[in-house]
Amino acid sequence: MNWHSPAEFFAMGGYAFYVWGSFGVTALALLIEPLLLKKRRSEVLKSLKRELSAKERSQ
Amino acid sequence: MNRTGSIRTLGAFGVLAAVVRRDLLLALRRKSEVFTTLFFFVIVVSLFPLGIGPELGLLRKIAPGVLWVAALLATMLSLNRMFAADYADGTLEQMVLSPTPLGLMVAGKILAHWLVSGLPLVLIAPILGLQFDLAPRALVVLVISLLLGTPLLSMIGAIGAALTLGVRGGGVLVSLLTLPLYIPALIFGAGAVEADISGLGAGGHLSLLAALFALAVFFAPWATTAALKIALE
Amino acid sequence: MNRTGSIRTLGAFGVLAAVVRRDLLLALRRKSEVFTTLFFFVIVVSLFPLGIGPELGLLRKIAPGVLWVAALLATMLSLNRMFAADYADGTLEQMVLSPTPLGLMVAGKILAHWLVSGLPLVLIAPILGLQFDLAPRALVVLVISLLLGTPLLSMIGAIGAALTLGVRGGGVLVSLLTLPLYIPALIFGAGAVEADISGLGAGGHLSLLAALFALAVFFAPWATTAALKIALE
Amino acid sequence: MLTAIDLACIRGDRRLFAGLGFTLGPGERLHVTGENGSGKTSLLRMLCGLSPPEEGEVRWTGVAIASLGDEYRQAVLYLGHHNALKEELTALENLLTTSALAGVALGDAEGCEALRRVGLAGREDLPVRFLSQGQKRRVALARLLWSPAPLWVLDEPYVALDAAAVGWLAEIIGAHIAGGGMAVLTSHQEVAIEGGVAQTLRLAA
Amino acid sequence: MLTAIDLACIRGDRRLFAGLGFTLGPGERLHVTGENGSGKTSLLRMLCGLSPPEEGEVRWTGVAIASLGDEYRQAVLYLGHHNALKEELTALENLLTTSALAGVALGDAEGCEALRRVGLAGREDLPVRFLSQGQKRRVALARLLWSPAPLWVLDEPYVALDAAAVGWLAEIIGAHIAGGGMAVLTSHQEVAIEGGVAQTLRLAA
Amino acid sequence: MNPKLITWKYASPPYFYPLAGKMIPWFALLAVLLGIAGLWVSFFVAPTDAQQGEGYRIIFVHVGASWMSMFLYLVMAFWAGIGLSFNTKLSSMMASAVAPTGAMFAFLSLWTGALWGKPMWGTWWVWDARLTSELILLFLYLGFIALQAAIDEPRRADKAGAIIALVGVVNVPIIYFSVKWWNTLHQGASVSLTQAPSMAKTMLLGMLLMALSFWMYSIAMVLTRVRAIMLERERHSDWVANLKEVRS
Ligand code: HEM
Ligand SMILES: Nc1ncnc2c1ncn2[C@@H]1O[C@H](COP(=O)(O)OP(=O)(O)OP(=O)(O)O)[C@@H](O)[C@H]1O
Ligand SMILES: Nc1ncnc2c1ncn2[C@@H]1O[C@H](COP(=O)(O)OP(=O)(O)OP(=O)(O)O)[C@@H](O)[C@H]1O
Ligand SMILES: [Mg+2]
Ligand SMILES: [Mg+2]
Repeated sequence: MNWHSPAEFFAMGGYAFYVWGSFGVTALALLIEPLLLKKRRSEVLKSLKRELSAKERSQ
Repeated sequence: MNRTGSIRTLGAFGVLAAVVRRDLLLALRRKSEVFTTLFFFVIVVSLFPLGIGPELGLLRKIAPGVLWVAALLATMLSLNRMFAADYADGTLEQMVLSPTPLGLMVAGKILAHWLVSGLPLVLIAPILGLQFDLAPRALVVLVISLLLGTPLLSMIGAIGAALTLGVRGGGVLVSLLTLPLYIPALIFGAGAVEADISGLGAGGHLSLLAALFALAVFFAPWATTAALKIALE
Repeated sequence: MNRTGSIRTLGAFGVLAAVVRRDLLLALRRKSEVFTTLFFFVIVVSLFPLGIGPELGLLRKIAPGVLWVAALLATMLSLNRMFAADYADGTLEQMVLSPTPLGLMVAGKILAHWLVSGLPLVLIAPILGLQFDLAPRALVVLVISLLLGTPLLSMIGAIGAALTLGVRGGGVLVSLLTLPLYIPALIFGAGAVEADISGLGAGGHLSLLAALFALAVFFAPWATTAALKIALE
Repeated sequence: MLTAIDLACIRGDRRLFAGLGFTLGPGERLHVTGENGSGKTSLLRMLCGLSPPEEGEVRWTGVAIASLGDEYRQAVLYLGHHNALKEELTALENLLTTSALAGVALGDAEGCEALRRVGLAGREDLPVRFLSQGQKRRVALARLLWSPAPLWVLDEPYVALDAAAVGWLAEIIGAHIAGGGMAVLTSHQEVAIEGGVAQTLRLAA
Repeated sequence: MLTAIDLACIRGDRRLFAGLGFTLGPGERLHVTGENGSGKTSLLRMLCGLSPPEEGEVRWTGVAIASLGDEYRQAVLYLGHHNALKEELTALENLLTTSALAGVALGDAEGCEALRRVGLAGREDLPVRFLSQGQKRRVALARLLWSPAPLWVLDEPYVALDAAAVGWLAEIIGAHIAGGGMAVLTSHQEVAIEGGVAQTLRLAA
Repeated sequence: MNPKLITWKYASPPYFYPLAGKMIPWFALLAVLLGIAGLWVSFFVAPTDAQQGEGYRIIFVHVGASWMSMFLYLVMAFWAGIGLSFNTKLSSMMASAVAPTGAMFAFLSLWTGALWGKPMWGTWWVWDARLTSELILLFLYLGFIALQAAIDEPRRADKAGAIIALVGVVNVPIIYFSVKWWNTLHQGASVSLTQAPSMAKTMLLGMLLMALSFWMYSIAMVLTRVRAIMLERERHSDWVANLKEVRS
């Protein structure tokens, strides 16, 4: 084990900004993408449902 | 149809807002548009190291000039679409025939142009500055100079864009007309950043830039309006 | 009317010649066009000393890069008019419907584009090179590199121009598509001049440029033709 | 009241017309006819103030339009050979913005209603680029429905329209004139408009 | 002989037509009618091979046009809503280059003769930009006069033309058909063409 | 059943849509598990680097992201090419679905590289061959995305995108070598990316685990996106209308 305390872990030997900046932004990007995709999907589904019910009403 | 009563008429600023809104809407609709001026800027800036070579010392020296020239070219490239489409499809005739003063609508179009083409450049410039290894203070000066400079470029550009309307092949002509007019903005803008880098203080250059800006606010809409009317005659 | 007998039909090369002739005629008619690409080139090149400052040593170092970047931007600016007008007014439909292979007409249009936008740059470049204090041998290398490089730029650009047809706001999009593809031409072109200046010999760079040129001759008309057909569907 | 006095038009080395004059009062319409290239479009653009006449003067309520400015522009609606549509905007957006340019604030509901009336129900949100030639013309014409301008200047309004659309357009123009409006129009098609007083002006080629 | 088999056209989410078929032989003409937006232009572009049909096939002398290529393009003359004119070039230059694109080498004399016939004598050397709307259309139509193509596909050829011009255009089309040619045309105006066999295809909106 | 139909069965949206739906959770799960393992190795197993201290740990995201950005470009061009030559809708949709994820990894490669460069080289950016070509790769992705976004007829967007993707793929090696040569010609050895030859086994393991995790993640994302694209494009077909997520 390289670390003796959480503080040391987070300090990353003085490279905290760079290491956490890299991992953080990467994690953020990998989290945002699925969320955006989920939103995209639910938007399509919503408009599909709206269209379908409009069609059924007109029939 | 009942054409009285219920119809509200728009005040001058209502029309101005409508013009700005419409142009922003158009820019969003042509989805790529907002981003492409920006990317053009980024790509042009990146071309220089490729053409010149990767020495950081040399690059740092030319950075203010390169960034400003690229901003100027990016603005200029987007000038074409300021009035050309409106002219081609007859919207401009409708604007001239509108009861609202044309100058106001022109101001709206210039504002929209800056929001779409100028502002994004200001926001991305610091990152590009980092690629050229500029110091943080120089970056701040860069942003301020662009914040004053890009609206100036839009205003001057509007005159050129209006003058070249209907002059076929105007796409390149517009650059011929506006680039010389852009030179003071370039000199003071890039000069401010350089002055800061070499420790001379950017204040003088920036205030000259501000003066140019004020001048253009009064002058450009008027000149553009005149040019538009001529184009339609 | 008698529609038989007397009518001659044109062979493939007759049509190619007709396309080139028409485009040159149009360029001459829109008088400004031939000169404006050129002036754009000249102005961009001259902007740098203004943005960067007058040290000759520095300028000499950046000269090949600046000249090549300017050539690239000037070519790119003129790409818009390669097909856009033909698309808007229906001429492109007529070309697609022509019995002559479209690839041939595309080749004609690329040739015309180079004659109007590329060749003048090659001719004026040595004069601009002198302003940056380049040595005579470097000037010769510059001209050769541009002579190989500008047709390459026209060919690659044709693909981008065809792809962005009818895509409104394509004016800037085309630069986003083509500028990255231009980079090898830029590197070898500017590299040739720099190599010559630093005494390394420009041969390697120039032969790579020639190889790219040969590749593009085969590839570009095909891709452009495909893109044009897609645009019209 | 629109008065044209002794108008002349020169294009290049051609004198298209000279000494042309007429008076158009409320409830009247003027049909400008003539062969291709006889100067109809040129005349209409002059009447709107888009191009200055070589000689003579156009007056609105007795005053030269050059000195009226905004006041006159408020009174005129011009529809030219071009449709003044943005291909990327939808039909509704186009209608709302052209109206806004003319100083008329339309809401979405009024816009949709107008589009429905010109037969574009269901296509309000389609970018105009996708519409057919006739449908584009209809979008441009939808402006007429809410326009408060008393003087309509219409250059070949029927072009590209199908027979049914020509029918209702003629009705709309008729109603406008019957309501005290004025219209100047050109057309190569013979279309009967009901109501109002008709004048005809023939331009010789 | 032009055969359309079971053509379908989808635009966006609209099915404009489906199962459309016809056969057009020498000496026949096909009038495509229908309201604005019913798909006439879309059909005509399909027939020329400009856009591929969603379903079905267009055949020329029994062979699918997709596999014919140049041979078919040589046989077709298409005139769309657009005039395909360059505004900066003169009427004559425009005519000569469009003909060249279609593979026909016209001399100045033949070009002038054609322009004279469409009523543009004296305007041969005027840039097209200066011409009136109807005159522009005439320049585009002048191409018909020397075209060796047996199949003419004309989308609203009469638009913007004055009555006299509509008259001679109908005659020219009639003569082409009487000479064993074929024509597919659309028009919202009723124009009588003499000679040949007429078919009508009505597209429902 | 017609043999051609069988071969193409899974290449048609109505069949592929539910299939993809079933696969997504598995790839997502794999991505998470591999990611956790990778992070564990990266932070708690791999030793501190002798020269770079803890700063080197950026390698664990940086290399994976860089690899994915390049690999995904090939995948995108491959599907675009298939779509263009065989006119298969699904292939083109795949190409459009890959692009944003690829662009994201290209961005991450640049970002993490820049954050690494500052402590190691003292500058955020140098105009080195690998860095420059990665930047251009991002531009190529963005060009593809912007072009497709600017065209609203999907079929046309597919084909136009395919052409630029293919032209780009021809250019990527050209760009890479031109940039490399350009750089080495001028520069001595002021900047060199070559890493220590004897890399600790655990470091390699961490890199591989993270890269695999990114790979599984990409598959999951691309499949999710392609499903959304299918729904958007085929909104008026019966199979979409009969989906239970639409019906409910
Ligand atoms: C913005 C800056 C950077 C960019 C765009 C970048 C880009 C890349 C790319 C594209 C690769 C994969 C290519 C290949 O494997 O050949 C890569 C791998 C790598 N990079 Fe970077 N990099 C950057 C900065 C750095 C820095 C600062 C370091 C370390 C000091 C670094 C170290 C590495 C290492 C060790 C690899 C793995 C090489 C291998 O095993 O193949 N990179 N980088
Ligand atoms: N520079 C010029 N030199 C010579 N003639 C010119 C010039 N500019 C315009 N013209 C002529 O002026 C006339 C302009 O006509 P205008 O467009 O007003 O016609 P119009 O009556 O609207 O015709 P249409 O029915 O075809 O629309 C045309 O006959 C044109 O040829
Ligand atoms: N993306 C789309 N979504 C929905 N409808 C579309 C789309 N693109 C085109 N359309 C419709 O397809 C039709 C195209 O018709 P086309 O241009 O062929 O008509 P036309 O018969 O030539 O009409 P006109 O007489 O007006 O020239 C129009 O009704 C148009 O609204
Ligand atoms: Mg007219
Ligand atoms: Mg039509």
